[in-house]
Amino acid sequence: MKLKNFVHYCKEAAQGVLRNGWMTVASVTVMVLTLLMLGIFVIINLNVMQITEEIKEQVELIVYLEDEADHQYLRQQILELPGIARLTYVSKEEALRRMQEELGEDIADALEGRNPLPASFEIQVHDPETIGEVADAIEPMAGVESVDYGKKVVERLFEFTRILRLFSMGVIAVLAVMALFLIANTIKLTVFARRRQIGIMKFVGATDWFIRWPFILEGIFLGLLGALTAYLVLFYGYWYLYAKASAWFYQNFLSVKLATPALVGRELLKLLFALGAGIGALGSGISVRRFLDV
Amino acid sequence: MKLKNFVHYCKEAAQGVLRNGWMTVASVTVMVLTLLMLGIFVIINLNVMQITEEIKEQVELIVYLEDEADHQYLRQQILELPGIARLTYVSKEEALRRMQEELGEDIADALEGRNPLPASFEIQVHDPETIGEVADAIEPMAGVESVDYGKKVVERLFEFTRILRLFSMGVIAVLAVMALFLIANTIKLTVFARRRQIGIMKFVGATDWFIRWPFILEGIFLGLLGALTAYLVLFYGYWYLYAKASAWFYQNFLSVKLATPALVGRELLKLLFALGAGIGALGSGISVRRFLDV
Amino acid sequence: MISFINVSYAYPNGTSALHNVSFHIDKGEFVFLVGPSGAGKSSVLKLIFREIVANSGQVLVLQRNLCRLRRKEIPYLRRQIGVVYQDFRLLPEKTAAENVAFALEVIEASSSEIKRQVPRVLGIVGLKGKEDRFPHQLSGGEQQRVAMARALVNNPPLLVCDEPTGNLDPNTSWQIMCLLERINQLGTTVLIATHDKEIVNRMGRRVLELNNGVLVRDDHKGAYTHEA
Amino acid sequence: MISFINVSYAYPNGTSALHNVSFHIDKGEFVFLVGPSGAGKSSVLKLIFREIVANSGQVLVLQRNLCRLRRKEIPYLRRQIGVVYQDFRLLPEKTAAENVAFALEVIEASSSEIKRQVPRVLGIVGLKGKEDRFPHQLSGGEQQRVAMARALVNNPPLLVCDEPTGNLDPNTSWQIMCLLERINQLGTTVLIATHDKEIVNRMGRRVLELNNGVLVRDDHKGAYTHEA
Ligand SMILES: Nc1ncnc2c1ncn2[C@@H]1O[C@H](COP(=O)(O)OP(=O)(O)OP(=O)(O)O)[C@@H](O)[C@H]1O
Ligand SMILES: Nc1ncnc2c1ncn2[C@@H]1O[C@H](COP(=O)(O)OP(=O)(O)OP(=O)(O)O)[C@@H](O)[C@H]1O
Ligand SMILES: [Mg+2]
Ligand SMILES: [Mg+2]
Repeated sequence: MKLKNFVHYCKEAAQGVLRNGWMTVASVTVMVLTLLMLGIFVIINLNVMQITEEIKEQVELIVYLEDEADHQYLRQQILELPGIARLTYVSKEEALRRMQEELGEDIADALEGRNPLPASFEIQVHDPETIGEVADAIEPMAGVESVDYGKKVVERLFEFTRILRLFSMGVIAVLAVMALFLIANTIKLTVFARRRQIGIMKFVGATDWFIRWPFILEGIFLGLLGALTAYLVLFYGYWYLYAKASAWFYQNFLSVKLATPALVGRELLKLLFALGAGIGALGSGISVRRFLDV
Repeated sequence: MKLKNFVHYCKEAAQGVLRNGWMTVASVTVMVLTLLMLGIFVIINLNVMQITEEIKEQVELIVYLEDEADHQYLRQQILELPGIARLTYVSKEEALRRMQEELGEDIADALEGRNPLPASFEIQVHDPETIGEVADAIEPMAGVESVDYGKKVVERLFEFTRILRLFSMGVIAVLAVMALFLIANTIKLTVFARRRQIGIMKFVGATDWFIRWPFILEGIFLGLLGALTAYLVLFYGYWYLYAKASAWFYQNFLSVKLATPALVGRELLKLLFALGAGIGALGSGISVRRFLDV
Repeated sequence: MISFINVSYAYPNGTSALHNVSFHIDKGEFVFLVGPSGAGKSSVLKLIFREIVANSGQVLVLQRNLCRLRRKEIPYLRRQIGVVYQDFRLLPEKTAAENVAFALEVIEASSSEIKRQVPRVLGIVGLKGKEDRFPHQLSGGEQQRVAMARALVNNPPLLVCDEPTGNLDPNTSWQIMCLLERINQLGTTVLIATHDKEIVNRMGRRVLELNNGVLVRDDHKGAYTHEA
Repeated sequence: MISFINVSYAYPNGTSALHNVSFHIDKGEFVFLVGPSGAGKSSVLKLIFREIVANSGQVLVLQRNLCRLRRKEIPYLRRQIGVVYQDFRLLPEKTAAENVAFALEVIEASSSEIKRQVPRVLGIVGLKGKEDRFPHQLSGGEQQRVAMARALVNNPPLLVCDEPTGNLDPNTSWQIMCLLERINQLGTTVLIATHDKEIVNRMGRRVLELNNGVLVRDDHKGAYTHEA
């Protein structure tokens, strides 16, 4: 494509956009709305990803110690294992205090000063999925009475979050494909409205690509315009909501944080612009083809 | 509208659909995809509604009894309160057995045969939101030591589910409006492609409504076709997924049930057909208007 | 039937098309409107079927003052005027027969009436056998005759033709003219904008000549050019 | 330049438009194609610029066998043929000047060339001052002259005009004809399908007559009708 032609194509594309003002508005609107719908899903999806990840992070491994164990030495041993993120020691006294808090003074009275509860380590690992392996490595250590991480509950939680993530990704994929076809079909309609003109250009001796390029550029432009609009609405909308809601959410829901606007912005940017401009260009290029055969 | 005219309008609408085959396909595709996107959200929303409702149902009120209380009489008294769904008696022995199970034999040994735990009633109410009132009504009764329903946790849960529901409804509302504009804009484009014809009809002496009715009928038809297609895909898709996933879901996630296909089907039917046919008709009618002024 | 009183018109882009045009056409007249390309012939016709509205002056058509005509009444005016448009204005998605039938459908003619009239007028303009063709499947002259058929089909009291023989050979043109003359004899007022010198001269009817938007001649029993 | 050898053509819907048509037009000739409406004139022209392809027989244009022309080569054929279409085929979203310029843009003429040529040809056809009008803002005859300007602008070796004066008054028509004759004298081959009896007779050039898809006459120095 020579520079001169490129200038011509841009000029033609600009004419197409401006002189079909009404149609341009309608098709950009469709594009914006489609990308907004998709974007809303993407935001929800990103938050599902983030929240499930954070919930998983909160999974804990509890190591109960024998009364006579050397907890200093054991701590060192455990910290040498790979992937340990945090380790807290809970003494027998602390354990009793906690039980009293939970069950009331009656129990403590009934125990009459004895303390049957073991001391323990509370451990968090870097990759929650490896918690089972870490537990297996700790169990045989000397001074360890038992290891507990709610195997069944944790496995279920992992299974559940896995399914939730898969589902969420699946929905996004399906929606992205839908958005793709939606935009392509809209572009089709705008090309359809100008099918006669495409024929006339052919009759004046224009080659297929000479006709196609302006439509492709127009498609890219409409796509970018649609993507930009959708991006701005979604990004600033999310930003606003995040500022309002994230603190409340953190307090009220298991200390989980929402996806940050920065992350959401980055992901939306990639997806919306790729979809908008890509489908705009492809949709135009392919739709024009149908009317080139004269 | 006379019957004869109605026949004419239908004939014209049918011609519009058939003779613009390519355009019909493109616009129905847009409509189907839009409604599918919306429908997916609706399904997710219905499940969020259902699941939050069910989680709330699982909220329990625990009434601890004084050791000397007459639990038969108290049960009668409580059951006379409005809105009680289920009441289970947990004796002192049962309570001890449960604690042993949870904390191990060490504790039982340490207690040396004494039982400091109180007997209790576990109560579920019909409308979980009223649990606070029920608790307040039970507390002053003779023989009741204390009443506990995890006030703070339950309030948080209710707050959380309320926000989740509001958010979900909000998203649906926003999406429905978007779908509305999306479909309307697509219809606009199909009308735009035929703007010259509308003018010609006016020049032959057709009144506005004579031109408009076929477009409206066409819009309704395209809308119904789009809605029907989207409905069938969503309903059978959900049915299939439900059959596959609901049992797993029930087992793995807090004994919560998914929304039934029947419920989902009913809701989708209302929404999709109203949107499809309604917007189809309105969109056509309004878009035509713009080209009637000749 | 038609009165123009000091009519001026300029298109929205500022092009002045008619200046101070006045003439009167009685019921039953047969009038040619001639003039060079761009003189304003089509603009006069557009004023008559109210595609455009005069900027100043009065246009009276079929007892209506078109400057005061309400939007709702426009279709009823147009139903009484058969128009052959210079650019045909056929509905591209309808066959020849359907295009003609449409003019009857808008006046809510019975379907038996439609079934009888449509083939009849298509036959008269020489399109028997081409009823089911779409406009793009017809030659230029055939399209023009479909437009003629559509203008005639509901027997309007006023017939307005813009260049109705521009795409027709002299023979067919002459046949169409004879047809218009017959219709005129049955009482229909006919106004024809045309460039066809031969026909205008041969018919020897009233001629209005426009030039540059000004009415320069109004000749009863006139010819295409002043000198002729 | 143009050879038809036993060419027959039927449209996809089955309408047979041409039967066994043969003729030969040399470089530099000036030929009229006449015949009643629906005779097949436009079909002959469509075969020349390859809107349609002959069902049987050979069409040779500008040293190319159009029956074997590859799809990719069609635009390069069309750039060498200036065509005035019966239905004008102007781009509705482009002004008169832009429509004419487009024919130069497709052959990648320099923008200075475009700036010089476009006003010149528009001036020649008498549209000075109307360069920036859109087609719908022009009268029928003006649109036709824009189409003529577009056909002329890149000096094609072959000029094909379908009813180029159908919407023009006799004076303007004659001017256009004189223009075409001048162009012809500079070496361009010209083929004109027309109904304009007077012009054909006055020019006294070669006449091909079609009737019902059959070539019935090929008269060097002919007239519109056989008898004349
Ligand atoms: N829609 C429009 N907008 C602006 N100017 C217009 C429009 N239509 C016509 N004109 C201009 O108005 C003048 C008169 O046009 P009109 O169509 O009445 O001419 P005409 O006599 O019918 O010519 P022709 O014989 O070529 O059809 C011309 O100069 C033309 O350029
Ligand atoms: N696209 C088409 N499909 C089917 N039939 C067609 C098509 N175009 C033209 N015809 C038919 O082919 C025949 C020849 O048409 P053509 O356009 O060549 O006539 P013409 O000589 O140019 O007539 P006119 O002077 O009226 O323009 C006519 O009978 C016409 O009805
Ligand atoms: Mg005119
Ligand atoms: Mg023709």
